[in-house]
Amino acid sequence: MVPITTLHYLVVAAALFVLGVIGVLTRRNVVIVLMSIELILNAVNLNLVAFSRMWGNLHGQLFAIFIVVDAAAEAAVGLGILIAFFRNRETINVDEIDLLKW
Amino acid sequence: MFFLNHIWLIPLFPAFGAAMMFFFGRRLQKATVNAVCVGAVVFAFLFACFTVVEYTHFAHGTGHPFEKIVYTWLGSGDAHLSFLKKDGTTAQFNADAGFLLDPLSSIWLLFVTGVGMLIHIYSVGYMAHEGGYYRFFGYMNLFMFSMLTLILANNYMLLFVGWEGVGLCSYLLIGFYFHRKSASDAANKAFIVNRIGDAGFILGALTLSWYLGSFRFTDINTLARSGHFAIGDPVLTAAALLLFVGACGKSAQLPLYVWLPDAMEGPTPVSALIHAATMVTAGVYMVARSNAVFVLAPTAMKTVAIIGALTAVFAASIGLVQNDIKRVLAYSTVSQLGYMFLALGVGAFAAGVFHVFTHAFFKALLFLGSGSVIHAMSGEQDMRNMGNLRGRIPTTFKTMFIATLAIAGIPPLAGFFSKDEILWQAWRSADGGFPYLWLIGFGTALMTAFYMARLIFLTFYGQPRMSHEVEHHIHESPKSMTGPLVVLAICSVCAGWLGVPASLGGTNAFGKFLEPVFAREVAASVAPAEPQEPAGEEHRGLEWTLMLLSVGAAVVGGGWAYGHYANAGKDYPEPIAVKAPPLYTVLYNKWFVDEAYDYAFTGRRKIGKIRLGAMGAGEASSWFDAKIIDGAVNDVGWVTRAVATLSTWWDKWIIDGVGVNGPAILARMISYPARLFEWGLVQWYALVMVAGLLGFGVYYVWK
Amino acid sequence: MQSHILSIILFTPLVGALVLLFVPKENKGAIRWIANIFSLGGFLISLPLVPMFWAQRFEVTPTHFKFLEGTPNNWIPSIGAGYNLGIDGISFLLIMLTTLLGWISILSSWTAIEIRVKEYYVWFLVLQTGMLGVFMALDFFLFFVFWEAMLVPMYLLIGIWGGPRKLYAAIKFFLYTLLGSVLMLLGILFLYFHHHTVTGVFTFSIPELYKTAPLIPFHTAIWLFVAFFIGFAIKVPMFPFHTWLPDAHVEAPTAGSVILAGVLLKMGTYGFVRFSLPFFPAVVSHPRVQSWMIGLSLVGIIYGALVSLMQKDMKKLVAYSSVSHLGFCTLGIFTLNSMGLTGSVLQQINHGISTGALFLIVGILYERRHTREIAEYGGISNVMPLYATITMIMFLSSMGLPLLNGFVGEFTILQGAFTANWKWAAWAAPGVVLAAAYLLWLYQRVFFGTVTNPKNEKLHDLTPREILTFVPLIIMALWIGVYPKPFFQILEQPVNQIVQTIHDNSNANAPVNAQVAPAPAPQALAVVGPKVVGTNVAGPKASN
Amino acid sequence: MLPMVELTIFALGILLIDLMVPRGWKWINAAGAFVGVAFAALCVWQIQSTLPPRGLFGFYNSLLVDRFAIYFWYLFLAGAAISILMSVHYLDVEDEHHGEYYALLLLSVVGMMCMAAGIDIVLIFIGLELMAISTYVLVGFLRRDRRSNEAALKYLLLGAFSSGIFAYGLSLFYGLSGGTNLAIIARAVSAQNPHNPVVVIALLTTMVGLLFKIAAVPFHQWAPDAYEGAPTSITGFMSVAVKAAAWAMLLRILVFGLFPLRSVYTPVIVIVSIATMTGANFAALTQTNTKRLLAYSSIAHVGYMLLAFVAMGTSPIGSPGFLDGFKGILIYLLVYTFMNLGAFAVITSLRQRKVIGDELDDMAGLYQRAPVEAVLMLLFLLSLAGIPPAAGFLGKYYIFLSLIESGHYWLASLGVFYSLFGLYYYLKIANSMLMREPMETERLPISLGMRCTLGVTALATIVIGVYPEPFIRSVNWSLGIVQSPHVAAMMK
Amino acid sequence: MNPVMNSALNSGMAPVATPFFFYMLAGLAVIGGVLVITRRNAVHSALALIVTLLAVAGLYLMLYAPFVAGVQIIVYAGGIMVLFLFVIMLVNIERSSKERRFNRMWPVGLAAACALLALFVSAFAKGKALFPDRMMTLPESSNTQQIATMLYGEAGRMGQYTFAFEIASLLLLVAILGAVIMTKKKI
Repeated sequence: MVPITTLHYLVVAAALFVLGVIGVLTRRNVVIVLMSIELILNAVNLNLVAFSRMWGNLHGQLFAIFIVVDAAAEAAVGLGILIAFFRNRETINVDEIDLLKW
Repeated sequence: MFFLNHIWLIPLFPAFGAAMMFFFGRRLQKATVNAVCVGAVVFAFLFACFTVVEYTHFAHGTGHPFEKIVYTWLGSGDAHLSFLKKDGTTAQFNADAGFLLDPLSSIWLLFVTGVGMLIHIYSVGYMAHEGGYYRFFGYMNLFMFSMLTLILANNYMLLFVGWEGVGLCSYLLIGFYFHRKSASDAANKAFIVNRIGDAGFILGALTLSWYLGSFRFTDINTLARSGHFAIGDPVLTAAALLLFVGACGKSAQLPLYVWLPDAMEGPTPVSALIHAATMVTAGVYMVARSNAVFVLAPTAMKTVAIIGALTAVFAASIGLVQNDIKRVLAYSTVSQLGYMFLALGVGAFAAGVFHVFTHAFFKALLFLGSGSVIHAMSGEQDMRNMGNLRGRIPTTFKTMFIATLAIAGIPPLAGFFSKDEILWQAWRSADGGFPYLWLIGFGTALMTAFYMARLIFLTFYGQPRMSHEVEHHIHESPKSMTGPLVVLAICSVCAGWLGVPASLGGTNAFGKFLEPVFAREVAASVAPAEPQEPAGEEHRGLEWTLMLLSVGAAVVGGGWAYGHYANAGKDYPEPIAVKAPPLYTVLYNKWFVDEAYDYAFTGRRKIGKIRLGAMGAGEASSWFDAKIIDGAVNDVGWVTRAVATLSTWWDKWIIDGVGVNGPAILARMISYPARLFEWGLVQWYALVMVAGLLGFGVYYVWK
Repeated sequence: MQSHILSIILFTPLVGALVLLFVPKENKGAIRWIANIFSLGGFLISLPLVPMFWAQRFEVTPTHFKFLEGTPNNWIPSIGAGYNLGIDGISFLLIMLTTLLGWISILSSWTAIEIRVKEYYVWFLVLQTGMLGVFMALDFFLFFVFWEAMLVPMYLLIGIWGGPRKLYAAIKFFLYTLLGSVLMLLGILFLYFHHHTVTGVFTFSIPELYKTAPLIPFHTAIWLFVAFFIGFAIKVPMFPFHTWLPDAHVEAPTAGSVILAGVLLKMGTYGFVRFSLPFFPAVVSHPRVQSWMIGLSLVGIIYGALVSLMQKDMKKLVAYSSVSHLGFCTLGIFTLNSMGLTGSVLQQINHGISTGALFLIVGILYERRHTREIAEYGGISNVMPLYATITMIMFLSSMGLPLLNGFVGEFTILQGAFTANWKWAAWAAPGVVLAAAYLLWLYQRVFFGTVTNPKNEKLHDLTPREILTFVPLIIMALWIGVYPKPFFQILEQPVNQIVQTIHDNSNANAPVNAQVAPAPAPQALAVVGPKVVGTNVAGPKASN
Repeated sequence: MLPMVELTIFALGILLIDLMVPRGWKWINAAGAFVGVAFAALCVWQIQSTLPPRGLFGFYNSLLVDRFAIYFWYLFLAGAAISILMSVHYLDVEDEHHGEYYALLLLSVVGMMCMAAGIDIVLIFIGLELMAISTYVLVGFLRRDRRSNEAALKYLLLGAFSSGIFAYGLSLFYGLSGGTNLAIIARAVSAQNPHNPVVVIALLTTMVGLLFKIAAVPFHQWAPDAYEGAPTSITGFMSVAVKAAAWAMLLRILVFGLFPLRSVYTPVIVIVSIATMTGANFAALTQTNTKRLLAYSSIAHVGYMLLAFVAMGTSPIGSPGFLDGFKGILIYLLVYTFMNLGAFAVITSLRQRKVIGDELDDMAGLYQRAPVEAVLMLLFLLSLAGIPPAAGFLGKYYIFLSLIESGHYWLASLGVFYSLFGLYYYLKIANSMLMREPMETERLPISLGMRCTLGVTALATIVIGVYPEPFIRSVNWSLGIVQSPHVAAMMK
Repeated sequence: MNPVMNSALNSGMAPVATPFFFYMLAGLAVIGGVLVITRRNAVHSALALIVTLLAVAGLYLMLYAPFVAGVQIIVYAGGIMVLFLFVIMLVNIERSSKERRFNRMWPVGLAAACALLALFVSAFAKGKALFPDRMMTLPESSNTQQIATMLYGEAGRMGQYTFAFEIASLLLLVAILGAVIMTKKKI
């Protein structure tokens, strides 16, 4: 069996990343879109930790921790905004967010 | 030398009068207006007389010109502003306010101021009851100023000042009765046609300066006579032809004569002064002045002669059938001017000038006389409504009769000498078909006699054809009007005696006086072929024959007219109309030239829906401007409007846009898609981002 | 020698505008008085310049500019821009024209402007400063600032106080002219950078750039020329770029039209004379370039005249006549000889005087009747004789009657054109005829005949104020017509200087079509520059 | 002491004090925030006066307070201060006057400062997120307004998405260099073939984040929506300070960190800038909502600045093209801060009256109702269009100059062409204000804060335009870092 | 420090079933991800996301990042996902579960994303020389301590990420503020 190298992790991360992108691009439910963004951030983290292993230093892990913090903050604010939006519009479908255009 | 040194005052006298009228005229009494304006011209006349006398002393008979430069008019006055001549050297750009007196200008000076003075005096009576009295005299004085500038100028540019100035005054005076549409039309026509000539003149003068390096007559003459230039030099020929275009405009030659008959819309003294005696001879003056150039250009000379002869016969033919008394005289003037150019063209400059001189008197007399008639007839100008006036206005009748004899060429009146001199010279200078020109001149003489006699008979003989009311008012004109008539009549009789040709035992003093101006050129072009004086003996017989022929023609013409018109009652028949109705129609309608011009050049009339000429071009250009240049994108809008009907959505955006301007529409057409790109869906935004990333990535990674 | 007269002239109107800001809006009388005092003051202050300039009209200075003020790079040293003023004969005349027309325009607006009076005068005075600055600036940056700053007030004048289609006209005016000026900006920046590559110095000083700009290789210089050309041609406006002009004129208030025609259009021709010729001597003297320029000018002459012949709106007619007249100006410029250039500058002044007056004339009728349709009038001579007289004089001046100003310029241009190539003069000549045609026809339709429209019966003749607006114009028209020598003398030095530059840089052994003044020897530059084949300067042989 | 600390203290202070401040006295919050900004500025000034030429490093080189950073700090503080002034009355009008608003504003400035001063990608990223999240909340601050909600949601979704991509790119750079410091990354990258696919992917994903934040086409689409929906004062703040911060980050990363890759990213920037100018200008042409119009206009301005960036990327370091391009961007941001905030201030001041909305038609005849605002708006619009002597010209000047110096004549012509478009739509606003007849004629009052805002912005716009020398000097001063050996080494 | 583990690594002996665990965890993560974006019910998606998060945490462990793995499980799976679930409960779940899952342009989005994946993978494939096969040894037992050192510094010195850490605290403050402002009806 091929030894597991950094590249393997990169591919997994890329897959997660793309799954996140697909979610962002196609799902109608805002909550799931936000979850997809979490997927993207996880891909980033996976990258970082893999590289951290590759380089033998901890910068990547540190960065990953910061990204987790960011993910938490984004999720909190995003869900808060979503709730405010939901109160006004009674919907959480992305394609119904179309007041502002042109 | 006082007068010569202050020669520039001559034009300034009338200029002063004009300025006075311009600033204060409205508040002045008529008497004051008379005093200022007539006084100015009288002063000018007296001053001119003294000047000419002084000049004769100055020149000692050598004809050496006197030149007085007052200041540099165009140009910076030093050698720095210069232009490149044709030969690559540079010449100073300079046109002075300078004055030149030589025999040629002396003659013009005298008769212009003289006739002008008489006509001013005449106008006092004629215009007494008209509105705009001061305006009239202001214009007249302005005219005198321009005319005097024209003839006293020492260079082409200052001459052009007078040249345009007389054109302007002519315009103003023709349009004096501006509330009449016909008058303002005629005024415009006069100015614009003159302008065409002026353009030619300017180009001619520029050619000369480009070639010879100066605008001054003396410089140009000296250079032209220096022998550096071959006869038939193409540039000089071009220059001469261009100058002649200018002369055609000013002196009403084919094809630019059309303005002169219409110019009769002006008050009669104006017709007399401007459109008979002085302004229209400016072209003759200018060509005579440029004789040094013209003799080096035989082609141009030939053109001048042919145009002159054609004009003479053409205008005379129209004059045969006209009914408006002034119009007959107008065509007569055109015809006589043709004679003058014929003379110039065959190299007989002196003869041409002589005819100008005599013509000034009798034609002015005729116009003034007709003015007197019109005055008597309460403004009626149609000869069909006149008749049997000879007893009612005797002075007018007598003087006009004399003038008619003079113009018809009955010896020993003025016209006989000058006209026969021209005809003789035309015959004699047998340079390639000039006898034909004589023939034309001869025919013209016949016609002249006929239409002039017709005029006299219709007006003064026959039965009265006017209404009773008019008849009741007929009266002889006041002294201020008849006085000048008498003076002019005397001149018309006597003026010719100044130039009695050698063949009749005269000395041709007139010709001699002018000799210094022309002699050498005549020697250069015509004389070598035919020595002048020795030839006299051989040709005397022939000359006599020709004289007799032309006198005979005059008599025949007059007699023919007598036969038809002497007893004309109401509904008298027109002989030509009876014998050749189509010809009559053509002549009566002036060969349809005006109509042709309207169709072809001015565009005032349309052919069907198409408009040609200047206005046609103007319309086309405006259309082009509005539609093509400005509306290139408006058209895009137009197309989209057609598409717009297809869908209401499209409609909403585009109709909105069509109303607005051109470029905006195109911009809008791109703008809406650009905005539609932003259609509010957040995932679409994300997709575009991903697409952007993909695009660049694909380019770099997979290229 | 540092004298501050130029700055004083330049900022007097601006001070007036600032003073006006503190006058309450409702007090229209005071506003009008103050504005008029400042505009008249601006004119009077500029008068001492006349004797001062006259005294040194032949004086040779190192830069060929006089009354220098400020030094290069003293304003924004970091980019090499300076508050640097100076004039030569050409700008001197245009400055005098500007101050005069500025005063007249403001005077003429006394009763014409009823709404938003304060703003109107403020903008007008600002405009005045902008225009003066353009003519005075010896620094490209400063020049450009004034050049653009001038657009804004004009845009507002058209847009606020204009006619029914004012919005359209204002935007069109602004966009069109801005298109030109931004392209010019690129050209300026290139020159600036080029100067740096040659000398290692960043400066916008125009006299400095004069030294290096001719060194630009031909194939580059031609593009620069095009950039400048578009800028100036729009401003002039030359033939295909002219369509903004009729709209702007028709919609602008009278005074706006006067200043637009009188001064703003001169910016373009001034730009050609001041920049295009000395910067790109090799390009302009290239036969093909030259014949294109001349061709456009000639088309403009004839075309403008033909179009104005058919106009039904008086103002539009006058506007198109400007196209024709300015065709003469550009024709003179691109003859590239001293006659043509002199004539062109003179004609610019003349056009300012006579066309300015024509717009005033149209404005006076408009103010009384609120229409400019020619068909609405007729027989005005009967009711307004004085007005008719003045109109006639200005029409004659405009159509180039000798002893009035128009002739002197037109004739000098024709002479220049003729000596360069006779065909050019021949093509230009019909313009003279057509000018008579459209003006006289207009005159006939408006003034002659009887009063047919009852609305015209009660029109009152000119008021003393209106007469006052015409007096200086008529005096100037007569002066230039009768005694133009001083003008020729003033123009002699700068014009010969430009011709000399072109001569020196046009790589021509062929004769240059003007003899050049012996006195002002230009900087002998080591001309590496234009390797152009056959840059024969517009001899008679230059193809048309 | 670092200005971030000051700002944080004041932000927290406001949060506390807000609890005690009764309704109607909320302006005290604003005053507090303003004082905080002032203190921070004082602090920056102190740092500046003792700053060594090569800057101050801190926290293991993760923070670099150099002249570049200081320049931007001032810019952020100015933007924030003006926005605070603008907000006081506006929030009362919208009935959403809370202390949190000012706290968030100050905290977002903290984030911006980290973006400008960080040379560690972690710090930059966290700063970016701090700024971004504060801004999301501020955009949605009008919680009862559907447009505000929607704008916030869209901005958040796209912002989070883009920062995900951005982080992905940063992670790859970490992978390439083994460090998070830009100096290390620069060293590692310069050893690589710049066209290596992984490097390219890393670069492109990073650039997506950067270009998203500066709102360049095709990553711009959040901007019009967010700008339109956000409270007007925040729109101004976003279009100015947030954008400046994004630019600071972009310059930090692309110039100080990834300059070895310029052969790769410059073509991208060329395309992006053309697309940006085209898309934004065309879209703005027919826009009738003034806020949205100004949003497009600010996108278009990004396009112009990117042109200067192209000039930088294609000329050698230290050459006139490089320096003038750099100066162009910096000075553009400076003048843009004032003129754009001024324009938004005018719109804000109208909203305050509850009589005028932000549609173009609402502006009709504004001159009759509020002459000062109308004339100042004209000034700002002309400045935006780049007409001298207004300040905007200076920015355009440097951009076109740098393009010419680096030989991009066609790009320069294109920029010139599009600046005409800009003029057209700016004039639409001006026309409607100055030349149309108003629906109502009632005069509009103006609040004190707004007066100050308008006064400051207008004065700055004019002064920078008429006498730009000191400002150019300050930019030159801040560019002094380019000569510093450390930076030169980074940009090799 | 765990000497056994350490020595095992030092001796170059890789954990026994590394590939197996890797593929299993990776597969779990990917399958979880797919489920996240395909489930109609948001709750199911959230659960799938938790699976993914846990799988990724496993991968972290394999990469000698126990602290990050811990954070992943505690903060992410434990904290953030709970937040998500709460919100899902809060907003109208019944309605959204009956509607279309994907928007109208999902094929385009899918295609773009797949292209992106292809792009990434091919880029990595082409540029894999940049990523050496070496896997540096990381001291697992001191991991947390080292991270702490980098975050907080030691012996009076600031750590490299101290400043970022402080800023991150502000970030969380802002997040709290934002969430409060947005969700609280009256502040």
